[in-house]
Amino acid sequence: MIDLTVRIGSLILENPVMPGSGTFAEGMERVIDVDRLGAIVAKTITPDIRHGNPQPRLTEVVGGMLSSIGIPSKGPDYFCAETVPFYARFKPPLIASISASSVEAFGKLAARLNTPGIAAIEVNLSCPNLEVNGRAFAMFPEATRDAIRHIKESTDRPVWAKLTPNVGDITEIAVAAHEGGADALVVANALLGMAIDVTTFRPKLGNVMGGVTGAAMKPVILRMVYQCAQAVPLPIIGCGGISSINDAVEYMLAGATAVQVGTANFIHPTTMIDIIDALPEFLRRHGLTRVTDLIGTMRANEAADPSWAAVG
Amino acid sequence: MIDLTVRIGSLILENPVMPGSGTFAEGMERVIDVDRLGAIVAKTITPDIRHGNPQPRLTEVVGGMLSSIGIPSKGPDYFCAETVPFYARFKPPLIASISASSVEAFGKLAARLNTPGIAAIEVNLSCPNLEVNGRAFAMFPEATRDAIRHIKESTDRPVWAKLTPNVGDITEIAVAAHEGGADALVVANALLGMAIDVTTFRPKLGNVMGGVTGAAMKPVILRMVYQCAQAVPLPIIGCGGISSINDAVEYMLAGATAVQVGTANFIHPTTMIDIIDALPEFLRRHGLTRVTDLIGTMRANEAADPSWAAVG
Amino acid sequence: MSTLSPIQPRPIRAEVCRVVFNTPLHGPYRHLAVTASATALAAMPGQFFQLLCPGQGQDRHTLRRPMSVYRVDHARGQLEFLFKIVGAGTRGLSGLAAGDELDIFGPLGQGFRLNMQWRHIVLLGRGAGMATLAPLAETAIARGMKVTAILSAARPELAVAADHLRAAGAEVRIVNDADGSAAPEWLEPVLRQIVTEQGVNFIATCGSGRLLRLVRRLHQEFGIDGQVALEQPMACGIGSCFCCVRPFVVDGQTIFKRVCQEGPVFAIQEAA
Amino acid sequence: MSTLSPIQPRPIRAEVCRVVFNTPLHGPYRHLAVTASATALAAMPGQFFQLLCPGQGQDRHTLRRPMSVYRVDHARGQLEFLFKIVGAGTRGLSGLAAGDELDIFGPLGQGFRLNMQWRHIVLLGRGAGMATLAPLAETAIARGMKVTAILSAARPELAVAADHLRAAGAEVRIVNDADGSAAPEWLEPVLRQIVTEQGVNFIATCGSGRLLRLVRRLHQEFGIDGQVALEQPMACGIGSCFCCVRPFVVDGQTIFKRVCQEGPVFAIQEAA
Ligand SMILES: Cc1cc2nc3c(=O)[nH]c(=O)nc-3n(C[C@H](O)[C@H](O)[C@H](O)COP(=O)(O)OP(=O)(O)OC[C@H]3O[C@@H](n4cnc5c(N)ncnc54)[C@H](O)[C@@H]3O)c2cc1C
Ligand SMILES: Cc1cc2nc3c(=O)[nH]c(=O)nc-3n(C[C@H](O)[C@H](O)[C@H](O)COP(=O)(O)OP(=O)(O)OC[C@H]3O[C@@H](n4cnc5c(N)ncnc54)[C@H](O)[C@@H]3O)c2cc1C
Ligand SMILES: Cc1cc2nc3c(=O)[nH]c(=O)nc-3n(C[C@H](O)[C@H](O)[C@H](O)COP(=O)(O)O)c2cc1C
Ligand SMILES: Cc1cc2nc3c(=O)[nH]c(=O)nc-3n(C[C@H](O)[C@H](O)[C@H](O)COP(=O)(O)O)c2cc1C
Ligand code: FES
Ligand code: FES
Repeated sequence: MIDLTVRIGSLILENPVMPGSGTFAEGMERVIDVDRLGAIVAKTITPDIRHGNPQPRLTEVVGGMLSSIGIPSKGPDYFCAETVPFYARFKPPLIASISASSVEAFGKLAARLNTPGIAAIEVNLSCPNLEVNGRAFAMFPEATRDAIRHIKESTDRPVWAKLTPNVGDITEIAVAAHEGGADALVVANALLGMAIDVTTFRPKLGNVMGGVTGAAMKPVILRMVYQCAQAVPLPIIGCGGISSINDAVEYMLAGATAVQVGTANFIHPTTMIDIIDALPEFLRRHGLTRVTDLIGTMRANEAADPSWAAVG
Repeated sequence: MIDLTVRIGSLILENPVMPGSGTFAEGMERVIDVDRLGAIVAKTITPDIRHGNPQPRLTEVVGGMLSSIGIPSKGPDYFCAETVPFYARFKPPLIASISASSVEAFGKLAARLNTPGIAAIEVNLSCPNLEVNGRAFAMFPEATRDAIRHIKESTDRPVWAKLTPNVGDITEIAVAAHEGGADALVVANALLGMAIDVTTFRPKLGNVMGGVTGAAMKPVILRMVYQCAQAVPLPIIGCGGISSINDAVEYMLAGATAVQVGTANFIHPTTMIDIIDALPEFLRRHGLTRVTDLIGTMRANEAADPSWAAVG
Repeated sequence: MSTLSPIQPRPIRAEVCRVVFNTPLHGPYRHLAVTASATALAAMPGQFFQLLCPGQGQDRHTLRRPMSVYRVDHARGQLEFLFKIVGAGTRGLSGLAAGDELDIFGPLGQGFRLNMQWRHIVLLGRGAGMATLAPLAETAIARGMKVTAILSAARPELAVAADHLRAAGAEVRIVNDADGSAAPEWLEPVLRQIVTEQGVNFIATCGSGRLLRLVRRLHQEFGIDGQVALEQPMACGIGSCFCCVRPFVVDGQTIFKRVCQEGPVFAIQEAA
Repeated sequence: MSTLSPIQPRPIRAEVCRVVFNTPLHGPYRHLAVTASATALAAMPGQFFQLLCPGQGQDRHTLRRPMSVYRVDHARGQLEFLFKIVGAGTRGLSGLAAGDELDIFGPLGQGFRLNMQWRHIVLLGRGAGMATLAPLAETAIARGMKVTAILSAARPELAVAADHLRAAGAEVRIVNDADGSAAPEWLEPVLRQIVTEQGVNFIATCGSGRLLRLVRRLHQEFGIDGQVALEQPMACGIGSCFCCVRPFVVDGQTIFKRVCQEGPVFAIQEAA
């Protein structure tokens, strides 16, 4: 028997695979068997109602996409009245994702979500901290710690801190989130990028800058997951460019306990199910019985010497 | 007449295209007409003689490569005795690239290179600062400022500060390099990444982590060039994923005065010449006469509304 | 799904199909057919699929490409697309040969809504936009409606789907830029004449902002129902990503709707 | 170049060639020929090209792939490669058809160094490694040397280039894992017998660490010259990137050399 369950703090998931926030929505139950997911992560909501960023919101880049959606949000009332009941039909735990522009607002929003049907709260720390310098909370250890601490005081749900990769040393932020009381880390959101149309000399995104996501970012985010896993004892949910069983395993070997699939959902809508389907066979092939046997087991001191080298 | 010359501080280049350090070496004169380049940037040297990192040093990633060479170096004596005379045969100015593990050592190495045949010194600030915390100089504003200032005091050559993209806010570092007296910025070196072989559970690089380079990184580095161009009045040399005339132009529109081509040299060895060949026609098509007309002229406030939208 | 929702929405699938033919038409157009499952063949006029276009040579693209259903051939179990080669994705599509695989995801979005009372409908399409309108002709004619199709193109020989529409029983008119007949000054009187002389219940349009505005004027003046199929760059195609939004005016307020989910077909009065 | 260097090194070019044929051989092997310029046709045995393998389907790779010159057909102006399909790049190569384009970059590296005094040389190659050694047979035979080629493979029918080598006039022996004849215990005595009975001036090897060590032993014992063609993942292929280094023992010291530049052919005594 192969055991795919993983434990994220107090929460036990049937398997380690879930969508990245904002890359999965109502309607996907028409495509895949949602009950098979490890968890459902909802799109980030903000305290207020927002339309999101101007168009165009999307352009393609090598190995991925560049998008700037700007968190359109119908607010917590809609979320509790519509989204939570919608997902209540499905077995996997629902993770709410929240964003706010001050520590105070973060706490209030988390408190508002203390309603049945929400299993954990993922804190999207990539949003601008308007009280301090307008830059993302997760670019600064103190802001990260304060936000997480205040949210922890405002809810009894497990709190996952979703970090931004737009930092010099992600471990400083990981440590701060841990100190703030985070139950898990999600590593990471999108790298900030831009693109210019050389015919019109205009930015390709209405917002000029946006997030680069997809396969191209995998090596960078994987490295951050590895660094965080060395730095803090928290479960880590890896997220960045995962599009296959191999990518998911790579993240777990680097130290992730679970994984989120984002952009790949748009390319192969069954990616998450395909990964879940392939995991038992992968484990069997390696003589393992539990998916947790993969976590952090990269053999770091034995770099691959290409086996095909003519000189053995 | 189309004018391709650009000015990097006191240095005038015939055109804005040059190789990224470490991606061009003796031997390329057998492939391309080296005299046509805007400048020649040599591989980074260190004060000591170094073998570089263990193997494997290379793996492929989506849209680019992941490598960990570790700056093998034959030291400044070899450089002055062999490399400088070798490139003296060619017209373009030679830019020496230097790396060291302390502010002191940086200054000494720069002083050692006060020899004819070296037109400017590029400072590779991605190397670990062993005196402080073993992390790259260019991750910290103070270390950047100190190193550049000390180098400026040690040489009368123009000094280019090559920044690392592994930071939260690249403009802080750009400002520090400017304060230290840098004559130009090179934005940027490689993003740190890693990859794991899911068959053997071993890291794919001998050094575990390495630099991700190539087309996949372009949106991220382009964004940094744009941010730096807003933050400091220095000429910026854009470097990251440039593989075509369009990429080069995109960087100049974002604010770069010149560009460096790295990984693309490995894929299409004539990339630099192809870009130089294509620039005049590009400018003509846009009714421009000087390549400098491109610098920073992105129309930031007019995001591209897809021209093909059914609703005009 | 743990419990059934009251009205079971139709399933949507990503499936790997076989190419039956991929015929070059005039100019940059191609006519592509694949064998598909019953799920895919349930596609309605105005709905679309997200095609996983293969790469070709040094072209590299990542996302799927949206393509309207051009025709459903229930007898043969085939789904047909008509596309224009414009970039990497459609270049890749154009390289497909009979027997090759193509991964399609759909059917997606809200198609045209036909009212069974209508007697005469007009299809007003420009360029590849006509590919989106074409299946409407078959459906409407099968229900006894008269269909007039006005095909707008840069040059007359570039008009899309003319033969197909004629064969389906539509009255086809081709207008073009070359002789000026596609210009609004010329087209609007023609259309007004059709409206006043023949009576028109409904106009569907796709492929041009000018045509959209023309249909809106006729809607406002004569109360003719109108629907427009819109386009927008898409990532997911199924409402998850909010990349494909466009502004719409609802009750005097501008709101964003997802072209892939609330559309691609919208009532003419709301499309801003 | 401003001034000429004393000995003008040969030029290296990236050029887009036409595929003449791309023939499936036994198992995973393919034989590929392209028309090429005089620059490319100047390639010497042991030199290689960096091929810009096309992408195929969802395969995505970025870098060129190194491939040894298998044969230069001066009469037809063709360059030939023999390759094994192992991953994305070689899969892409295998999809090329006559008339397709292929961008090749070379000739690169240092080839085998033949001494005109030699009378008998042995080629000892495993798998696709034999493709690298094959052109040496033609050159040596043209210079009146005797060539014995020992082809090592998993199974006898997987031996590479046997017919080609026979046609060139080499004496071909096939050893394999299936019957144990490729094992060092079996192969070493056979080789020693050839050395002692026939006299051997030179052994070239490629494709296996065990064969390399075997040749080194014979070099040490009998003073037979030996050269080995090594492989290493490559980015630039021309000495710029230092990705392809391997450790070598020179004067008792381990130093790194670039396989693409100082190699791919190295003297047997220095290859660590
Ligand atoms: C719902 C929907 C249905 C569609 N149905 C059809 C159809 O039936 N037949 C058809 O031919 N096309 C249709 N399209 C358009 C089609 O999706 C695009 O042409 C396609 O995505 C272009 O991909 P590409 O990779 O070839 O071009 P890209 O490389 O993405 O773009 C190349 C160039 O073409 C431009 N371009 C991109 N999209 C379009 C477009 N829609 N029209 C004109 N220029 C464009 C880009 O701005 C760029 O300059 C539809 C679009 C949508 C949203
Ligand atoms: C100088 C030189 C000359 C060469 N000449 C030839 C030749 O004449 N004929 C030929 O068939 N090959 C030759 N090779 C090997 C060839 O370059 C590789 O097989 C090729 O790069 C693999 O590319 P890929 O994208 O198909 O596989 P990748 O996707 O890069 O790799 C797929 C799998 O194959 C493994 N692999 C990669 N390279 C090799 C290799 N060299 N041998 C066995 N397994 C490998 C990888 O580790 C991986 O597991 C040569 C290599 C060098 C360095
Ligand atoms: C279109 C789009 C919308 C996203 N929206 C959100 C969001 O609302 N909240 C959030 O935390 N992350 C959001 N993300 C980030 C993803 O959850 C994920 O972190 C990122 O895409 C990296 O994973 P990937 O490379 O697998 O796509 C979004 C990403 C995309 C592409
Ligand atoms: C193999 C390799 C070696 C490099 N060596 C150096 C180096 O010695 N010094 C340096 O400053 N940058 C070095 N770089 C970084 C490049 O100069 C360049 O900044 C980086 O590759 C990004 O550009 P690209 O995306 O065009 O490759 C190296 C990059 C590669 C791929
Ligand atoms: S394309 Fe994703 S919401 Fe429409
Ligand atoms: S492959 Fe670049 S130095 Fe050998």
